[in-house]
Amino acid sequence: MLDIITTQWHPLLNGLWNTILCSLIALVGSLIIGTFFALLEISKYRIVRLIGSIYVEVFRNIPLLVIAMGFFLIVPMYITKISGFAAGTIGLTLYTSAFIAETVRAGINSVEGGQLEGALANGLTHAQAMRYIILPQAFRVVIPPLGNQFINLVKNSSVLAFVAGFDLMYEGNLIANDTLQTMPTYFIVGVLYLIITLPLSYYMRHLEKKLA
Amino acid sequence: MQNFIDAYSWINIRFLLQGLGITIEISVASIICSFIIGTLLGIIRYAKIKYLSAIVGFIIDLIRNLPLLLIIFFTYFGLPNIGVKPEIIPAAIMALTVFESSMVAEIVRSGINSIDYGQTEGALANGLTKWQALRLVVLPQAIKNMLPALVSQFISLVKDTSLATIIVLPELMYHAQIIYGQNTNYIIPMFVALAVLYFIVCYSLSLLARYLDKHLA
Amino acid sequence: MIEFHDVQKYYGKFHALKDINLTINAGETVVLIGPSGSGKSSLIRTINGLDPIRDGQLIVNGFDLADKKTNVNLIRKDVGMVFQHFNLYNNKNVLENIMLAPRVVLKRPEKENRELAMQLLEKVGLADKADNMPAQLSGGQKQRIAIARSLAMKPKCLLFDEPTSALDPEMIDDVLNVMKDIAENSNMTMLVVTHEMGFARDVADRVIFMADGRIVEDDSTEKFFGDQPTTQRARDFMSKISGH
Amino acid sequence: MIEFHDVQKYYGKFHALKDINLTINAGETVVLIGPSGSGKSSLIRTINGLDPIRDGQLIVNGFDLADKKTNVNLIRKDVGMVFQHFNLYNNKNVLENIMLAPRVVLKRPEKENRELAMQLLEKVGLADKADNMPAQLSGGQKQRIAIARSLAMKPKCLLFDEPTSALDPEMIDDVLNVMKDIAENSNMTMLVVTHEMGFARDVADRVIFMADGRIVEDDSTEKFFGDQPTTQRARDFMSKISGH
Amino acid sequence: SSVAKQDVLKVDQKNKQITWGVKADTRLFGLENIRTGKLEGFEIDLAKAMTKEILGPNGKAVFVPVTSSTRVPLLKNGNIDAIMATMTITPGREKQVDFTKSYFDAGQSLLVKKGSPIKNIQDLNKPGKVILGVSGSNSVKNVAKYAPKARVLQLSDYAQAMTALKSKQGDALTTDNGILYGMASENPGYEVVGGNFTKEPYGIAVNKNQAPFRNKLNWALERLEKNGTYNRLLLKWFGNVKGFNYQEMKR
Ligand SMILES: Nc1ncnc2c1ncn2[C@@H]1O[C@H](COP(=O)(O)OP(=O)(O)OP(=O)(O)O)[C@@H](O)[C@H]1O
Ligand SMILES: Nc1ncnc2c1ncn2[C@@H]1O[C@H](COP(=O)(O)OP(=O)(O)OP(=O)(O)O)[C@@H](O)[C@H]1O
Ligand SMILES: [Mg+2]
Ligand SMILES: [Mg+2]
Repeated sequence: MLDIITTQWHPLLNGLWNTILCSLIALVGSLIIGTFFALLEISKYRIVRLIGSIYVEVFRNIPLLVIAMGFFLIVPMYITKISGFAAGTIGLTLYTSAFIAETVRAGINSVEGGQLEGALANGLTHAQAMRYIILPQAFRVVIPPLGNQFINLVKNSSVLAFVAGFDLMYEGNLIANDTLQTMPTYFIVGVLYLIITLPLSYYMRHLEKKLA
Repeated sequence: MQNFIDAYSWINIRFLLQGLGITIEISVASIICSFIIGTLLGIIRYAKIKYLSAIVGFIIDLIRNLPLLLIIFFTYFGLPNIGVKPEIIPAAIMALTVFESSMVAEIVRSGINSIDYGQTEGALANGLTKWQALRLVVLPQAIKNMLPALVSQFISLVKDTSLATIIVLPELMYHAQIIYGQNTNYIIPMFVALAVLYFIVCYSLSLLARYLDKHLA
Repeated sequence: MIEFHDVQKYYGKFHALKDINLTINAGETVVLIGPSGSGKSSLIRTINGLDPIRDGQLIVNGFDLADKKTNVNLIRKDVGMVFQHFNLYNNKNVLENIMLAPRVVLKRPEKENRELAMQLLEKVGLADKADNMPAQLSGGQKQRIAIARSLAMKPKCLLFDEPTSALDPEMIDDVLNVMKDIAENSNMTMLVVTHEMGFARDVADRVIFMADGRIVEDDSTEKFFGDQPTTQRARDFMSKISGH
Repeated sequence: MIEFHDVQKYYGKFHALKDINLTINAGETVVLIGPSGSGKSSLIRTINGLDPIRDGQLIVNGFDLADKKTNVNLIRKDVGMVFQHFNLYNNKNVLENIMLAPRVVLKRPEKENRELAMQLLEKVGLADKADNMPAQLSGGQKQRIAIARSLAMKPKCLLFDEPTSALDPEMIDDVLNVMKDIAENSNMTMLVVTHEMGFARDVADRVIFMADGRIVEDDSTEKFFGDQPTTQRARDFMSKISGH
Repeated sequence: SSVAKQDVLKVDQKNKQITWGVKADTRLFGLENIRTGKLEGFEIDLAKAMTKEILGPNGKAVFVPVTSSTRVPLLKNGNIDAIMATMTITPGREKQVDFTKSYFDAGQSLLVKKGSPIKNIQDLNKPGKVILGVSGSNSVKNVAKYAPKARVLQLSDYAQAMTALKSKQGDALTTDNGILYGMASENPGYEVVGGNFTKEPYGIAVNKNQAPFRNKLNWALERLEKNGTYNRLLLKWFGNVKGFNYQEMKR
């Protein structure tokens, strides 16, 4: 096991970096897109709500691997060249955004109706009430579930391994195949994932307690 | 287009559906196991039993924070080191159960916490013990509250079964790979078929959840 | 100021307000009472367009609320509302609660906005709580902040929906005193749903009694409390709530 | 029946109950009043062990609550409690709410259990609601069901924590009447936190006034309402809440 | 573990069966027939023949499908006795497992779109060139040697790599020529170029310290080569592959 670390630290670190990078990009992207579709889902207009829920249902009911493969293999045939990292990250972003939309929507619904009414009666428009009062409170409520989504996102970034995205799992697979020391390699890979996700999940639990 | 027509020959579709059968079989088994085990673990965490809750919590955290792919590896290849040598299907069910139970445990814990503590106090003051209050009053309400989260988790579980192709579990994804192993031109038709089949299964699950949500009210 | 003409309101099939005819003049203070479910909240909430009406005409401050083209935001600028459960913005401190709407709706300059907010805090006796979050206040304090928040918009009219019924008894007077002050020392039009009969007797110009979605009595305060109410319904109700 | 000897209670560092000494005899009806935060709920909740005490001795029905070895479940069988927010089991209908504890705790035979439950529903005037879910009841109805649920355990003692302060005014009497009936027509020991002075005057044997975690007054009802309360604190408080 | 101490040959002879780890998704070598559910391919036939050779006519070959990720752990855990799954003999791998002598001498080549400027491996040795391969195969390691300036993308299976080539994710696809010719025949717009630039000898992998078993496998292989069975299987599976010179591979 030690020899894997001493001889393979370079690809491992490279993989770790790509995993972190992909996760961060996908996090920001899926937060924005997810919030957008959450707002569509609670719109007054039926047709807008329908668009929102079709998006969410499609992306959350298809395996991430299929989505990422779609971007990697099909998009370049018809639209534009795209690297495995980019294809995987986009796929992960869209996939996660569907879950985030659901989470944010639940958060908005959990803010008591009185807050919206108070703001409306105070003269704010619906949009202003959303922006200044409802969304800030909704986000506070959804921080713990969002944290869990983020942890899932980090783990799901291992889909990059299937589209040659040079992430941690990809490098791990290569090392395992190369050295044939499968278990030790995946053990190290597991520890590296835990280094990202464990602190995150403890921080989330801490936040959850603080906000409760 | 010809590729699609060839790829969707009846014999291929039948083979895909066989894979789907295994996917569903594994999913159902894992859902049942992880619901039972996850609920128990969630209750243990909620109950704050000395040492036990902390230990269970630590293990749950460890498992929750690892990619499922690694859990599958560790279950299938690690268990033989302690003398258990599971077949592929039991191994896949075990791995999924281990992973999903830890997710379910968290859902159960926060589901119980979401029930107004007044319900517990009412039951205690009424003479029920802590466990009776939990079992008869709090848990039934919590389960209704957790239903959406549980269903999302089980939808993930169904999709996650595809990761077990890595240990050559003959489920849907693996069967698709075998089909496009015959002819590389079948790959895109197969991915389209995968998207449709998984969507149908997962979406039916969320419809079921919506139905239950309405009728349990 | 406020005119109801044959207003009908439904929740789905449920007929919540029936044939409402009512005029409230500028500067009047009107108290609205009636049993639970009689439609008091429904009535008051139609006035600033929180709930829509089905039929009839409802003119508030010159705007017709029955008309779909009316911009309710324009009405709400001039019609403040105070709720039973305060509905302070939980994510903002006291000062921000008061200053938000004038800033984003009226675009009032920041300095002027802050000065007015501090004056209002002074008026409701809570100048020292300017930096507190709502969660750090008692119910009575929250409600006084909610009143200050409404006043900051300089409305022509204030609606109160059971402003004291979620309060501990010893905090009720603080809130009622603020309301009395507004009623007596400004030209505000006020419509108050409350069971505080002492308050009604002291400051109301008129008392309206509702039951089953209808206005059953509409008397001057002297008449309502001096003689007894005209209808049996109102008399029964009064005897039930007296003392609580 | 209930004896406090130098009881101290803390929430973390906060000293919530200070030097409580109090004896309540079997069959007595005692009303407990005091400003918000004075410790009334804390005191009442220690009696059936919902909140633990730090120091002193608390003997309820012969059991010592300060002793960790005491099985609180045995105490709770004989000490019922009614909460401000009812805390009915949301997942069970009215009849099941009443029958659950006797069935699983006392193992009362099903037939007898149902008969008693129906009798109690009759007594609180809600026999027709047996199959309703709690969500389908008004506040006053919920509270009467909560009382019936407590009575079904045939307790020796009943604790009430502001049973009417979450209710609409016209529903308060229904609940108070049920409570009066119990106080007058049974040998129940009752400890009631309430601001309903009419109720206190009519049925209480004693009135206890608390402030800042201490018992400040402990008078007979005649003394408390007849002369004025002894302390200035209590007099101030009484003048503030009178009329609401 | 206990597996290491057992003499696999003795156990297998007693049970009258050998458990082989084989490919189930690779055409020509080991692919599941979806009509029958049986595995088919050169390696499957060869493994069957070797089993009979070693255990006699009643000997049974049991097949366990493996992937490049699972084959070695399965071997080490004793789930399988031997790996025959297009596994190239390399010095690095010999540290972990023992190989028999080669049973198939594949050569590594390139698949490109017809008309591509790329004619051989040297054309790929430039910055910006991307070579596609399948993860876990030895061929991708070789490319790194022959074309160090190119970038290598490793995908999970041949079909994905082929599709990635079609969607221009790479300039060429490299792997063993037998597989490349198979893919070229399905995709008329593509051709194999540059000849074989390495030898890829496939070996059967067994656990360390199983010399008797390995020797027996070598012995069986030689017997099959001598009695013509080997050539017959070669003809059966590679005789019809366009562009593939099976004559050269005869033993
Ligand atoms: N959103 C709603 N959907 C359906 N019915 C409603 C809704 N809001 C109120 N109602 C019904 O309309 C009737 C009038 O309700 P409203 O809240 O106006 O009464 P109220 O006089 O304010 O009562 P309270 O004193 O309890 O506040 C009631 O029967 C109530 O159940
Ligand atoms: N769980 C708790 N943790 C910390 N402090 C608490 C807790 N419960 C009550 N307190 C504090 O203890 C004091 C007494 O509270 P208690 O609820 O007994 O008052 P009360 O007299 O019942 O008031 P009210 O009339 O508002 O119900 C208060 O200052 C309160 O803030
Ligand atoms: Mg109302
Ligand atoms: Mg209290």
